[in-house]
Amino acid sequence: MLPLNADNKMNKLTSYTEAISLIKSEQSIMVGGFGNPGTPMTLIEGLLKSGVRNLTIIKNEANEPGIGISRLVEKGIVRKLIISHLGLNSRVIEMMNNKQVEIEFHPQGILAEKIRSGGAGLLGIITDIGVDTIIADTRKVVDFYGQKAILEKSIRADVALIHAAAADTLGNLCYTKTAFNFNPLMAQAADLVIAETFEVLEPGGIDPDHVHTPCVFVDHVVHVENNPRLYGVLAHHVL
Amino acid sequence: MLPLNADNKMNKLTSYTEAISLIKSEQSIMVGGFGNPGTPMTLIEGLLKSGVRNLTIIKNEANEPGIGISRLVEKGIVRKLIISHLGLNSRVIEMMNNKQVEIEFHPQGILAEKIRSGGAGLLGIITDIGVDTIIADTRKVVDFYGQKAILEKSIRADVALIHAAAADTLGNLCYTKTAFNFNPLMAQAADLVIAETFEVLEPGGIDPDHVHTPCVFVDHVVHVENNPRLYGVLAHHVL
Amino acid sequence: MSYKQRIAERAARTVSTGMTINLGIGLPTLIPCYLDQEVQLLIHSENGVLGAGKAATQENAHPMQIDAGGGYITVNKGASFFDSATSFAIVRGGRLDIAFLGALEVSEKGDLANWIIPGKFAPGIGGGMELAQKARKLIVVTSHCTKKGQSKLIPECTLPVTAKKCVDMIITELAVFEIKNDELFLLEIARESSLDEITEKTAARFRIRGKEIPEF
Amino acid sequence: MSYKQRIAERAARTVSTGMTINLGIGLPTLIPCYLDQEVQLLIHSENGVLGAGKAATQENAHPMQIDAGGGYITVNKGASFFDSATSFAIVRGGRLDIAFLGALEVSEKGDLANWIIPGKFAPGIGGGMELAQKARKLIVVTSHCTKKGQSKLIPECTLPVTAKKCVDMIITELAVFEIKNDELFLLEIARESSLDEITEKTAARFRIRGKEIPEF
Repeated sequence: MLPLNADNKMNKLTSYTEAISLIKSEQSIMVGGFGNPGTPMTLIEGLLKSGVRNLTIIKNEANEPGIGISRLVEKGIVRKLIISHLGLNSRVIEMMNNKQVEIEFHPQGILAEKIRSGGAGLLGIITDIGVDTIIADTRKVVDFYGQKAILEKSIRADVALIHAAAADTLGNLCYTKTAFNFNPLMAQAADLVIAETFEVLEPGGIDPDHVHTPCVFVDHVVHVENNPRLYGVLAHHVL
Repeated sequence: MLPLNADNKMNKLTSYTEAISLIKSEQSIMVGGFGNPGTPMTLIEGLLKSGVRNLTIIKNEANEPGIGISRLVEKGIVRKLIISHLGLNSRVIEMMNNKQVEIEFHPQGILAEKIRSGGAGLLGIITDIGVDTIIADTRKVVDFYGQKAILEKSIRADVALIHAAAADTLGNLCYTKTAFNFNPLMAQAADLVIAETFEVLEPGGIDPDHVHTPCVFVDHVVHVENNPRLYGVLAHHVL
Repeated sequence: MSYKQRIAERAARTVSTGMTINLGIGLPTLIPCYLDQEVQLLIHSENGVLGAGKAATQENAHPMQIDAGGGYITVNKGASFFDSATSFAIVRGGRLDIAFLGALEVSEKGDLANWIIPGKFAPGIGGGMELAQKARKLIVVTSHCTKKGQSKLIPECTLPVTAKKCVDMIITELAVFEIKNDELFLLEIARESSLDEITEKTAARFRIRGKEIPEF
Repeated sequence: MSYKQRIAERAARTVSTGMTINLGIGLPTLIPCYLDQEVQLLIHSENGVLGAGKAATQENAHPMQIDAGGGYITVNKGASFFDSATSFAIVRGGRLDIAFLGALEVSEKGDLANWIIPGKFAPGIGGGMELAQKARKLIVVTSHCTKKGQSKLIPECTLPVTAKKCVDMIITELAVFEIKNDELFLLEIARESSLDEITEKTAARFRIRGKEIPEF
């Protein structure tokens, strides 16, 4: 691990403890990941132990029972989930049905675009997805050049927790395999962006053509261990 | 160069002549590039010689006099330019002033987003850029959650001409340096996508993490020569 | 052969070389097992991969490489990984030749309901709404009837729809239907079934073209 | 030292370590020449690069590596390249600590006009509107007066604006101004100039804080 350097504003390598201490109760928090890949498991562990509560979490899904953000929901520290689906998490579905957590569903790609739009400094997007369904009942529906359309508002958050395959000390990130998913979008869409990574490189360690998230979006890089307990293959998903 | 294989639908390597023959008069054509980098110079040469006319060209800028799409405009085969600026092209500015070519200006990042939105299957974007300026006079201005906002419609085109640093025969593309610019956006936003490249690889030749445009968006890959006359350093821009 | 395998085997024959397809969770993921070896295609999974290969085994499963259902996958040469915005740009941009989805109900005009049973079942929307609305061809692969024996093909959906007029083809263990211009046509009958059985078990009105109905 | 160098030298002192800045075409591109060697910063260019370095020479110019003005550039370690959507996500997302732009007119409330003189000069919008509207701090670097000797700082813009109330600071060869809460303040006077000269050549109303006005 590279030395932390508080004097150098260009060095974003931050200790795990310090990074977690920046997250407060009542905040809205975007969490990368689609299933296990790209879910910032170590940062979530930190959040679990930090004592924060009343969180709004924005994520693709709620992971599976006992894993990732499901643990935050199960602990009762999540007030609201803004999410695409809960298909693999019967425990959170039950909590939703019991009104122990508020859920706001969006079509998956629209959730992605709302977040991307927030990160891109746009106010929102215009789409025809869902115009003929019950989701239109709770959306702003307009006529757009003769076509029924939904105006979807951008989403931004106080904090984004990102899992990157590698980072340099300036905060440039790259992702691998199916662990991209929501990470590059969320990394642009929050006021405080904390990225965990297994590998920290010196500036120049990532080919400038292969940077997936330019460093300007990232506030803190946290070097974490590739702990098999958190990041290993889930046996029940192997054929 | 790899062999062209008409029998294999998964092999998108196409001859220069055949690719150019697919472009017709009256079509709308997106052209990648910002200055020289990323401008598909060889495909533009082909267009210049092909006899097509009455084109609508969508590009960041009109290159410089005698270069790239400026040659198409100068030849009089461009009816309309949808563009961000003409700052480096006094010749095209003059043609605009003489009404020899119609120009539609957009803020640069909004032009990028309109194209991206077209490629992403969205109807448009919502932005506050330009709300207090004369451009709002010709836009759809609405109140969006208490804020003055412009509804910008997506742009798609009949054809996109792309310059990629490398491609595989499936049509996966990657870009380099400042030659990304509008290319990855336009590569998603047209019905017919033709990419020229200096380097053609077998499938697997590009690391799946480093593919910038997934092959599903690309119809034809044309292997072109890195001709210094077309792609060399412009002496007048070196300090 | 189970009824699911029967459906998957027939569905596999709708796919040809050069296509890009998306496989919904569940039954659709069986389809690749029945593909002709000669068929070269691209499998898209909405979690951000194009060019997915066979399911991974204990030996080659990579913890960061799954499909949208959570199963570990391999990838073929020429695969690419990307974020969820690009993944759905592929979907909404109309780049999927076929999407295969399951169904709770399909109306005779091609409305699909598969995401919510109000008060009972609401796991969320996921990618289904976009797949249903934007794939060039939407093929529903499903058991012909519910577990209670009720026809899934009905005149009008009673559940909230995923998308209207989106279904192009329906493959069940008994029959293959297509929907053209808001009309349902019976295309093929399973060799184990009969027109009588299909008529009895299908609440939706359907038409037949020509005299002979091919078997599958 | 030319008046442009004088302005660039003063502008360079607004930049400190850790900042991300964007340099408009023309005068702003002179600013890096006057930066303290100790200052570590990121230069963004809207054509898709973060971490631009010095201008390239005949020896190291790469045909695919330019800035938004077309000049060949080098890049520093830790640079990144990206598409135009991401580039303006940086701009509109408020990630630029400072953008430096030229001006045709600046109003005393901070409206900027620099993109069009109707009927005379209309090279298009480019990235200016987004830079003006969304940079955290917008510093105008410009000659104090037009070539015809008219003040560029005026009570109200006469030309179509690029953005309203966007300018935070104005650096000319004669003076440094800031705009706070819709009011223009004279902060510094060039050592070659005087309050009298500035008063004479400035059409906009401005205020002075305290008694002493520092020199630069």
